[in-house]
Amino acid sequence: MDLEVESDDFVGWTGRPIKCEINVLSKPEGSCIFSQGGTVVMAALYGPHEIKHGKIQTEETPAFQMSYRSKKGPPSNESRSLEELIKTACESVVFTRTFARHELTLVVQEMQNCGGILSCAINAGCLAMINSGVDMQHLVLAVTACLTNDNRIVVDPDESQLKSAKMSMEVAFDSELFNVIMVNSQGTSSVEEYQNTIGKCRESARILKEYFKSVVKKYAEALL
Amino acid sequence: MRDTIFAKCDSEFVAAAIKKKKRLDGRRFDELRSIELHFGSDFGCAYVTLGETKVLAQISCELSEPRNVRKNEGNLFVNVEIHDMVCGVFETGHHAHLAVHTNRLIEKCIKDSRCVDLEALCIVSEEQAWEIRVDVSVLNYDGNLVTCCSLAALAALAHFKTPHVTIENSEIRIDSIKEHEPEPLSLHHYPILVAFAIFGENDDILLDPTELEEKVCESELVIGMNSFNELCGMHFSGRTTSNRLLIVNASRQASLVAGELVKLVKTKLEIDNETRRKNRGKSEGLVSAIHTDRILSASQDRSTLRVTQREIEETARSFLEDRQKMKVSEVESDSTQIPEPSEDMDTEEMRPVFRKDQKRGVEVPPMSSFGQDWAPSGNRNAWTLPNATLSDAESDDDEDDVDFVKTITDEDRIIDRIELNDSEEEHDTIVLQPKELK
Amino acid sequence: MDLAAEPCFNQPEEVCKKINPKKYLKDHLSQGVRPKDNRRLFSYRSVVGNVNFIKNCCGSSIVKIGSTTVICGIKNEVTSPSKRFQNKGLLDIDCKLSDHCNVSLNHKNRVVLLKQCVSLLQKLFIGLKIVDLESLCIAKGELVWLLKADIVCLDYDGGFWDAAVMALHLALSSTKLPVIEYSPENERFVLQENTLVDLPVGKFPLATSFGVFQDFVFTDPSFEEEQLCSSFFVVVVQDNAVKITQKRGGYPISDVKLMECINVAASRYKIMEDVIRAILENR
Amino acid sequence: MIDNEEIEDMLREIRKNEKDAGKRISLADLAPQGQKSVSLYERKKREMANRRGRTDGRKDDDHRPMFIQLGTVSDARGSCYVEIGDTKVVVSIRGPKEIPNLKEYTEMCEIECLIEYAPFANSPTTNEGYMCHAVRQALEPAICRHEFPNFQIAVSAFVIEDRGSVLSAIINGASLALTHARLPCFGIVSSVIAAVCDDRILMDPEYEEEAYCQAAGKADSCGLVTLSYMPDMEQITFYEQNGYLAEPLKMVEPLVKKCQEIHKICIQHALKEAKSSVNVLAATQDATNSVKSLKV
Repeated sequence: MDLEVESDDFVGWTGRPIKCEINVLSKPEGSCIFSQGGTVVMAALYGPHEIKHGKIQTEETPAFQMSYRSKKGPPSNESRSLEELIKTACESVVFTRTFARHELTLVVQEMQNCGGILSCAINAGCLAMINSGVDMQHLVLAVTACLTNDNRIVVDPDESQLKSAKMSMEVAFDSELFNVIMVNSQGTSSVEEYQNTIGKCRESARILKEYFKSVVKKYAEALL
Repeated sequence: MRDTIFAKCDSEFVAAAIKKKKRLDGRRFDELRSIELHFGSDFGCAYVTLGETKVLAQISCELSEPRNVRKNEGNLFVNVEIHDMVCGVFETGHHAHLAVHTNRLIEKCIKDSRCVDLEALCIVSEEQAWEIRVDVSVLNYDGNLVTCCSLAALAALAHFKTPHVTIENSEIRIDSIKEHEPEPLSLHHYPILVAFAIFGENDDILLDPTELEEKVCESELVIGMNSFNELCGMHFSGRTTSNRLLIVNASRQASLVAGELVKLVKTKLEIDNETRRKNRGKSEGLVSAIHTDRILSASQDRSTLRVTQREIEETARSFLEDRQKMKVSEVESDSTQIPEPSEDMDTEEMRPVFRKDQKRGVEVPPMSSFGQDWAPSGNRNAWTLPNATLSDAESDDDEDDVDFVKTITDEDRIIDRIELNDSEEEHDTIVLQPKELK
Repeated sequence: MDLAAEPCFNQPEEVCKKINPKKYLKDHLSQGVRPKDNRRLFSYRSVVGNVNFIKNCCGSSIVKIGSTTVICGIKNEVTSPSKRFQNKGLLDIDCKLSDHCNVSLNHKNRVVLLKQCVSLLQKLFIGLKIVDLESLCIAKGELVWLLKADIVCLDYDGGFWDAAVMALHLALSSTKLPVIEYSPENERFVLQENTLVDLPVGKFPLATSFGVFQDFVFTDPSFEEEQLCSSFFVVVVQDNAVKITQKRGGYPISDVKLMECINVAASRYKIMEDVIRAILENR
Repeated sequence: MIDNEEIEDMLREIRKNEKDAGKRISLADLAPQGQKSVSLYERKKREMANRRGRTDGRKDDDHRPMFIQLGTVSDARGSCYVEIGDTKVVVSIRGPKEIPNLKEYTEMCEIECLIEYAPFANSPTTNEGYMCHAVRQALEPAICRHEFPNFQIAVSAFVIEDRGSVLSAIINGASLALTHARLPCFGIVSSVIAAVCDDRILMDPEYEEEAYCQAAGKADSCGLVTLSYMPDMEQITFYEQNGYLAEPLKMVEPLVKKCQEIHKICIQHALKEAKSSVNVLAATQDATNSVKSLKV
């Protein structure tokens, strides 16, 4: 669904154009391909399946497995840290108590990386979960923002802006009260600038929520 | 989700259909599924969809010492990655076999057929040479992984450009894309693997088998052909066959298909260079792979066999109505195979047994549809956007699908009231919400 | 001496703690007090530090936050630099929990805890240029210092990240490297005798980790509290500039609480800077 | 802003560097030209011969200053931090606990010992396995093991810096940690190491002296003697010597005397700690009483 061409309630979105398609793959329960500007990510959620033999489900073993696969060669440290961040963001969303001795597996494949891959991956993961119909407490909406040297807040920057930015931040909000689930920021910024950036991220998250709703509406209509 | 187990009646059903020269998804025997090829924004990235099988290939290069076996040659490394969830987590045997098998075949097709000119990769012999790494990651598997992977790898190799290297007094400097135009890889020829499934006594050769056909077929034949009709690899596994002609027919078909696929790669490459020339080397890349104008419902365009209980009743009901209306007895014979069209399906005038239903996952094409030539997948029977003109059949059943669901209050969440004797005070047991326990 | 080790159930408090630790912690937090040493929600444990007490390391430090003791030792070696960054020295940071510490930490989250801590330290000290790697360069392209920093936790009682950042900064700012020059006559590098030069290090980054438990947020969680927290919110501050903030999933916290934490961390920076200066002074 | 390739590239460089350790340039060969590079062995041999005194100005039989602090590790049952000169060791005792997958009934309690060197400490002269064995033997007679059948006591030592006589530091630390852990013992074990060269007995050897005696050949007739002694019961719990010595048993007398001196220091520290903990107990006791009286 093309974003900026759609109806007016996305007019506030200052980030890169978003396109997404749901239910792309046949094997997984829920899948989606999601693109923000040049960054394209494909997420596939394999529904509650039995835990592979050998791994008994104790209290701590999370019922949510996550694997982020970069497209270039062996997994590097960076892709492993990305994997952890996505896992923590998406894990708090799913009602894992409902299926005993089963687990969900979310596979995110990096198709094209032009900056802001973390928030793109989290949004794709959320859409895949919606598509798979697993029961979720709330949606997770991720936004990347950066503070340029002349203290301008840019939402959803691309690679070049990210490199030259003073501070970059990735925030994941929940869709009810827009509380912060995950925040990961680096670079120098004063406390007020930090507060403004988070405020700006929250607004664009609200718009993103509208976009998610419209995608689901369109998909539901087509399905009936 | 467990791997889809194919029941015995499935396989018999497929074999019977094949005997009648029909394939479940309506394709002719010598027909490929729909192919989409997209190039990424960075060089050397290709995304291929062959029906439901989706593969992404990415090439990356690194400066390193050449192997001491071949001093003045670069190095090529091919690796096919299949996530264990893609083809069923419990089919450990199958999964390992599939990954190893595909890996071996792709390596034979790309590396051993020496399609990449390795001498050109060498910069300073014995010291520095390019090491090309081909990473193929499988996104979705629905049969015929071999053609998909080899096509993706080949397209990525053709699309890849190594950065320009300047050498000043034995010190090697890699120039960024801005200073020097990167140079493409030099490819001798364009090999492609074409897979066939062989069925039955009279050895029907099925091109581009789906997962179901692959599981059910007696033997598999993979033929590596390049665009100059040279054979560069063959793999035959399964039941032995004495019919020598089979291999000859198959390779003739393979050369046709290979030529067609290479033409596709070249045209797509041309389009990509065109877009890059237009906007200064930048291209939208894989974003174009996202079709926002369609939504695949169960994303099984040709899932003739995946019929849910509800559909069977409805189709049966509408089938009975048609029969009462016509009061004709000759339709009696095929009432047993409800989803499968009747035998005399070649005759044109046979009016459609079932209403071609847009909405449901099941695509039960009417007889006449076989004549048409095959339209690319996903468009014909996928659901168009709501704003497109909807036939009246769907509009009537929109109202009754939203029915009032009882709201659950705290009251009926209480399991039971425990009547304690008067010595202890009254206790209500309330079921705790999972959120409070977090 | 840890009397609570034996499961003595005579005190009612012990019984409640064993049966439902979450409720035990929740009641304490709702009163605005912490279970073990009844600190306030936003109060800290005492910080003790010492520098340069290991002779054969070029820089070393020990930091004790409450009863969490962390030792950092830095050894110096000489190697050839990487091809891409010819004039940059190398700094290898490694964290380790000695078998000495709390045995009940199950192995898995010990490994994850260390990996995340190492990546935070790398991001902070190398990414945000607190240690200037160019100053580690002896001869461009040929010879460069490699500093091996090992952070070992002797006694684990929560707050490992704060102690690790402080220990590494103290160790780095107390390192002394000999001067190495190229002597043309015997065309090899020569180490000048007893000429020890301090390593230039940026300002002190203060890391404070907040425990998030249901909707309570409190600073400097001890080991018991840490086990019950659903996630942690780490803020690294350098004289009221926010350097790094990390919150990895878990219970979502509201925006107001987030900013409250950051202000608390920023306000504490002044005091901690004097503490650090005092420690470095009396070496 | 952070660029991850720089960090990634640096990590790759460090890994590569670790792999080809042979090619590494060690600091020693950068030493200035003037100092003739002399191996440690010859240098120490010359010093030993000329009988003037030891490198750090100590006389032959005086012991380096010893610093003892009890209760440094909060979550161990008993712990002690010992410093002998520059050697720094932290020892902690984990209370008697069941032996995992116990085979048969063990009448006496087992002592399980683990010695760990810090990554930045220099490599140990004697290997850790041997030292663990020595510590276990030294402590076995001291603890009333018959009171804990089928149980084991875990002694774990962490060596922060090793400037000689680590083993004696660990044994002293462990026995003091036992008192801090309030485990029933027959007495406090104190131990000392001496390096013997021809007829000179060097009490509490430095790191180089220890290395020299280890490496000494047959001709030099010198070696290392370790002795751990329990003055209350006048028993030697562990005596061990290695190297080539002229008259072996002559060394026991001076070492025992030295052990008694060290024992006095240990007793003082143990008593000090006991007194302070008694005060603490008394204080908490009347605090709880006052709170109770308040309530009533």
